[in-house]
Amino acid sequence: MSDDVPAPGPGGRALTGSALRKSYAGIEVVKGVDFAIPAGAVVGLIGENGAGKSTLSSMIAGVVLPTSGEMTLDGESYAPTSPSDALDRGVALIHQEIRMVPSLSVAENIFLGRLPVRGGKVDTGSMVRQSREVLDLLGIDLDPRRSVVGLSMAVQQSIEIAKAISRGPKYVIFDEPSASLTGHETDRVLDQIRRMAEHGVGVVYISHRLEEVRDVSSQIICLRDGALVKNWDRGNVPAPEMVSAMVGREFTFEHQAPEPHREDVVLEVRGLGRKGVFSGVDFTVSRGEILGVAGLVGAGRTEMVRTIAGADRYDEGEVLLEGRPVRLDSPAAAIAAGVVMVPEDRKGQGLNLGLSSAVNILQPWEREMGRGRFITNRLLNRAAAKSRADFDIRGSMDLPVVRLSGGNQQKVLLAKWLVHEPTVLILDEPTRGVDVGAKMAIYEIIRDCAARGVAVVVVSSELEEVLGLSHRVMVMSGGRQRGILPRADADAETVMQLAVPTGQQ
Amino acid sequence: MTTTQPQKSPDSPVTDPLPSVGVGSKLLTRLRNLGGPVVGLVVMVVAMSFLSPFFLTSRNLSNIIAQVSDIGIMAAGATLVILIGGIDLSVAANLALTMMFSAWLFQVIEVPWPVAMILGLLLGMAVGLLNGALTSYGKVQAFAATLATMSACAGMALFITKGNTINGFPSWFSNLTSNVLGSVPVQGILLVVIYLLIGMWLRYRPGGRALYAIGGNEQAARLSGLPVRWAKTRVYIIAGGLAAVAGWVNISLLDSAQPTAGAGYLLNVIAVVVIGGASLSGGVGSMGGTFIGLLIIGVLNNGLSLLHVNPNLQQVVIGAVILAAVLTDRAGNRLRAA
Amino acid sequence: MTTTQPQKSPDSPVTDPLPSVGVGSKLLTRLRNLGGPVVGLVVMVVAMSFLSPFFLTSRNLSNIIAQVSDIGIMAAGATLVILIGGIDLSVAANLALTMMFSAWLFQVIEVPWPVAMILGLLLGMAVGLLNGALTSYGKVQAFAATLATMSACAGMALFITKGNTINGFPSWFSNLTSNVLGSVPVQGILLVVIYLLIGMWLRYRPGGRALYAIGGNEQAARLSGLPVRWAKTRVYIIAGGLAAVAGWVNISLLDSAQPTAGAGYLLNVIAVVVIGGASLSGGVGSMGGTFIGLLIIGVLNNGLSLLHVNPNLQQVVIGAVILAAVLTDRAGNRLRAA
Amino acid sequence: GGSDSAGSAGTSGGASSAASAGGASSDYTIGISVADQKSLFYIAAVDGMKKAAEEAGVKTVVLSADNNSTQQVNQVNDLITQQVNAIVFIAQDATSAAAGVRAANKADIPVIAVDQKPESGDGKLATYIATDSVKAADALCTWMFEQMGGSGEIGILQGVLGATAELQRSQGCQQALDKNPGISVVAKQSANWDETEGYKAAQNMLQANPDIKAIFGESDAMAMGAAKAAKDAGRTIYTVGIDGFPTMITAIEDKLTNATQAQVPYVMGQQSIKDALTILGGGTVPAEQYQDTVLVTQDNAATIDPVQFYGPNVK
Ligand SMILES: Nc1ncnc2c1ncn2[C@@H]1O[C@H](COP(=O)(O)OP(=O)(O)OP(=O)(O)O)[C@@H](O)[C@H]1O
Ligand SMILES: Nc1ncnc2c1ncn2[C@@H]1O[C@H](COP(=O)(O)OP(=O)(O)OP(=O)(O)O)[C@@H](O)[C@H]1O
Ligand SMILES: [Mg+2]
Ligand SMILES: [Mg+2]
Repeated sequence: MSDDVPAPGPGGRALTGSALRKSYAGIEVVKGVDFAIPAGAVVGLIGENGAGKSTLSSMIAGVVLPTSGEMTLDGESYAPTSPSDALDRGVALIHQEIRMVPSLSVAENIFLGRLPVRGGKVDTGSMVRQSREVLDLLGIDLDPRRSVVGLSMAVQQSIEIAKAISRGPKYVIFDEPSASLTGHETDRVLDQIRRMAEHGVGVVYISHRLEEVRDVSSQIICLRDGALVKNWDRGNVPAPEMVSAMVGREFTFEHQAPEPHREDVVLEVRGLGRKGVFSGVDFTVSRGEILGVAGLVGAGRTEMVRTIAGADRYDEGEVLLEGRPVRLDSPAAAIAAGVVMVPEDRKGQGLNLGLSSAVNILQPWEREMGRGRFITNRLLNRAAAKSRADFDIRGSMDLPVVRLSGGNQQKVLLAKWLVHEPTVLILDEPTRGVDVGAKMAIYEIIRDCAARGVAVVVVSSELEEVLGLSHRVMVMSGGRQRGILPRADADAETVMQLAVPTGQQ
Repeated sequence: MTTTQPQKSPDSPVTDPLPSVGVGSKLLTRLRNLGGPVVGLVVMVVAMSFLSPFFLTSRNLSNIIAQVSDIGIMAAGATLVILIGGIDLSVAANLALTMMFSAWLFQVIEVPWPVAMILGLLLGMAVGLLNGALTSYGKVQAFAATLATMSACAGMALFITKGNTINGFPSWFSNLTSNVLGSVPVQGILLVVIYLLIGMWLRYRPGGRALYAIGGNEQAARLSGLPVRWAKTRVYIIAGGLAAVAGWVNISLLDSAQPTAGAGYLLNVIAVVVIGGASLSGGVGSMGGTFIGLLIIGVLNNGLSLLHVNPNLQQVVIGAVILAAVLTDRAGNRLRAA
Repeated sequence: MTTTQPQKSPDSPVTDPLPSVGVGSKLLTRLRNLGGPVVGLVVMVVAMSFLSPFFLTSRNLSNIIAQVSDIGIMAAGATLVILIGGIDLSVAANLALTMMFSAWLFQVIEVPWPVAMILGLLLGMAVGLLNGALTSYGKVQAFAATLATMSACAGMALFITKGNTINGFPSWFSNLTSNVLGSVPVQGILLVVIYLLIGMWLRYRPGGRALYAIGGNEQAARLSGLPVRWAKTRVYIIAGGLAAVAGWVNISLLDSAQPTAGAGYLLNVIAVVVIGGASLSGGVGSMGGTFIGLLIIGVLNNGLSLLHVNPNLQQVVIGAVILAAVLTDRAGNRLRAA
Repeated sequence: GGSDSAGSAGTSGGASSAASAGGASSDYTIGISVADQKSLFYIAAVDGMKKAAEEAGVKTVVLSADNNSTQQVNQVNDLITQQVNAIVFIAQDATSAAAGVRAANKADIPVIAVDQKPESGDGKLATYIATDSVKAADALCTWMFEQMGGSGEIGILQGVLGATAELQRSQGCQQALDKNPGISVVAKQSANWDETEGYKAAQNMLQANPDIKAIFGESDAMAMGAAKAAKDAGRTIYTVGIDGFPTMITAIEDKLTNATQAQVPYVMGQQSIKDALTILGGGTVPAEQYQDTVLVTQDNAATIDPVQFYGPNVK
């Protein structure tokens, strides 16, 4: 395999690793990987969920220690034992799971660990100024002095990126930076990455959106089951080729959900709004229909669907279910009425990381299962086995979910809400961090649900996803509904035109 | 919302949490899951049996159970509170208040004793309800809310009788705890029954299992349709009720109700739960663990007595043992803290 | 250009965590940020001034400051510990231990008093180091670790002199706290200086700011390259050192070192921090807040004395006031608990 | 003058008789259960017991309950488990006294109660050796009122509210107050037996009551705190305490504070062991033996040797 290692970049500087291995409890998850990240290059790193991408990056960034293997940085030996070690050597990681300090301001989060000091004091002025500069580069219009509490996932992710960029690293790993970004923001991130590479920074770019990987990479490596299986020394690899390297087989997608029963309106939302967040939302979803919701980051989509699912209150408007007005003032009430939501933030709001997949999946349904009997592990495992098969969850159902790879966690989250067929299924970024194969499987599941008569609302920042799945597409911007397009009229351009806030160039 | 979910650092050693398949090894696995504390307990018991000829007598073992029962009953409630990520500082003061209230009803108002007991129980639950309402509906930090009720309960307990002790309870009642059923004291049986009931509730019933979900990730629990606020409130009510039950045991044991009863219990109660492996950040803990923690404290106090350790040095030894127990459990803690 | 203008949702007011630009409104903003507790304090002070003619005398106000100074100095350390999401139960026992140790060195070993004081300070810091090492390197829960050291310290404090009090310190030392600089007692000045220094450190120095990051999201702090473990250990060392300093104040005040000193302080110390708005889950709190909490407790205790409230009822009143203070702060808490 | 109550009568005779009666006394083990080993009173009592036991050549087992009455009952049970021959019992409070005595009675082990006694009367004591706290407080307060000239305002620093000693000392002073209508209590505050808390509480009392003439501390520590608070506030008032600790006696000599009622725990401790041996030897002892306290004032402080009250270990 070592002859596959790409040549070092200009000047011969590179971050390399040889025979890197990592085992957890005797199970090897990274199996002797050799790699080289030449300075000035963008190395795309692809692989299925659980292939070991994050583990490999964590080893490079000093977050976890390799079980064995060696690394070099610009020719010198490199064995970081902590993230600060790695940062000192100029190696930064943008972690897959966003980690913000809620009590600090945006600027302080960006400068966490290296606050600028002037005259013995933290130099707030220059910190805010520099933060604003990087945020501007990424196209984020955000006051660096505000607290990060309440910022959407997308904004937080952008802050993470700003944080890494502002450190001026020599090597930087982006572990799925675009997972909750729309195309618009992603483009800016990719621009930044290209610019960094031009300045001689070595970049690793991990993503399940293969188009992005193609777009930005100058070389691509592919992991499967912890081993490096493929290594292209160019970026424009055709997607099917990448997919077959990742999955180890060919596969096809594309199949449409049947036309919905337009006359059977299941969910009707009239003039829904919450002061200062969103207002005037009107739409209907029929039996078997998939309504996509598109918009830019911060358009208010998450807030809107959370309200419908009873997670947040609303100040105006009403929600009708099968023609009857309902008051869904708590998630419990919504679930009882058959309205379920898969939240966008799986760690914060979706899963209980310390508990097993089986327990997580069956959490909402325990009351029902427990009627007149004890909930035993056997009962849970039996019930969860079906979800596992349906969703192809890799990893034992007894393991705490924290130990599953990101994509598999997402599948657990989906499985949780489809144990019983809902009346209305709301999905907020259902494929965040999910690999192509799993993504197709999830699409299939969503379509099947619709085909069986469930009314589905899908919020997604991936335009192709919204366009590909939905019967109709609703576009939001600035907390307002800009229009609902039938599939025939919905194309990327029309949607984007509506999504960009008016009065703004 | 910002993600602040505490996450286990990926480099922590991972022990296999999968239960083994064999039926016989089930108990063993469960014990192993309890980890360090069990080892600590076993070591202590073995050491004590060698060091003191009196230790392994049935009378002494039954003493140990009897001795820990009041703290144990309160610790059962505290386990639940700690599981949901809360804390109940009022539990010991609540014990004193309910004791004085029942005793006052009985002696001054001349309410029949069983009725006075029940009214005391209700008062304990009402204090719990107040704690629960303040923390889950009022969004006050549990520490602050229960500190306030602790102070208020302690004051009221003193106020009822101006600090005086009340004696002269029905003799059948004081005899209850003098009775021994086949060498197990009655309050020991009460203790075990309470632990079994709550343990099964936590393990097998949705209501109990919900506490792990709430303690682990409250947001996710709410979005899963769990009635989070009510579930939390209920836990405080149970803890308050159990404080009153521990008060019954105390009255029966001493045939008296003093307003300063339980003054030193608070830290012991919480310590028992924490030594038993529960995490104060919620979501981690079990009745089995707390029971082990309780036995460790019980055997320790008993053992130090039997061995005639200098009373002032006993506290040093207790400190060291607590540390040893939690240090051996450290790997486990790290895992469970995930 | 895309707008991602952050919108403040009305039910969770987001306060600006960085100082606003206006110079004049700076103090006002800061006070407003402290929220409920300040309102509570102001209401109490106004009420007291009407209820007792003695309250607003400069002598009484200086008494209040003097009375809270020992608890206040410990609370400064406790604020730091609570900020990083820890807790230090050993602080009051550490005070007793360092007092007895210094006094013993001075009287029995005949070490010069200033040297004995410094050695006491070092012992306090060593206890803190042990706490810190156990929690951050040993990964023991702070509650369990400091419970163990608390027990050990309390036992050793008694052991050193077998329970005896030590008197007869140099007169210059006891005179220190009898001196009043322009109606402010010396220990009050010490208190204020400590609060200002730590407050500025927390607000303006990277080392202090790091505590917010660690308490708010330890993983994030670690991944950002902060020396998390050392930063946490250092905080416990500071808290231990401040316990020793509070011990100095105590010795000077009474010209005596008793092994049971500070027995009732622990909950007070933590209460002061929590009333001041800090969150026990870490990441939230400030020296200003703790100072307000300290004044609330000080004014409350002083006021209850001045007003001749029945001693049994005083605790009930204290409970009610704590609740009132934190309930007015509830909206703030909600935000900060996020 | 009230220093008429000095001395502890009729104890020296018992010692020699017990020692001589117990030829096989070295086989005996005497269990000692004490409320705590933090307060000097209990430390001195246990010192006295150990001293007497050592002289008589018997073994002792000392258990301290750390101020927890339930734990103390547990420890009595632990002593019974260890099959001690007699139990000397310094109860945390009347409550644990009753339950502890009942348990010992059940096991047929004689109980010598020191300082505390079961309230409800059930349970049989071999003997009861105690300070009459009510009487001591009464005499002390009466003395203080005389010094004040029979009229004026006073403050009271209470111990831990609800503790038996607190209740009895409050009661004793109340008796004296009933006899002195000219005296009014203008402030009452608990300082939990603690010197620092006593200092702070007294500071507030002095502040709110410019005319206060005296403060009664229910323990020496609190009285000392009050005395220092008065001194720091530049006020001259009477401060008195109960206990008779060496530091207090020195403070009286130094005219910092005015008086204390000295208890004699060391003597009481010795007495208890001697009584135990007498009982085990088949002898009899009186059912109740009250030890009088000694009023120490600035007049007699110089002549008092605290070792006679508290033994050589208490300084
Ligand atoms: N702390 C851990 N303990 C045990 N197993 C782990 C741990 N962390 C990761 N794993 C396992 O290691 C494997 C690789 O995980 P990793 O997170 O590196 O995958 P990934 O390629 O980043 O996947 P994704 O695309 O889903 O993020 C997975 O099977 C995962 O379950
Ligand atoms: N609790 C909150 N407090 C303050 N502002 C909030 C809160 N929650 C969301 N916001 C803000 O409200 C706006 C709408 O957010 P929302 O998450 O609904 O947008 P979205 O269209 O779903 O975008 P995304 O793709 O980022 O999820 C964002 O600017 C966000 O920062
Ligand atoms: Mg990953
Ligand atoms: Mg969203």
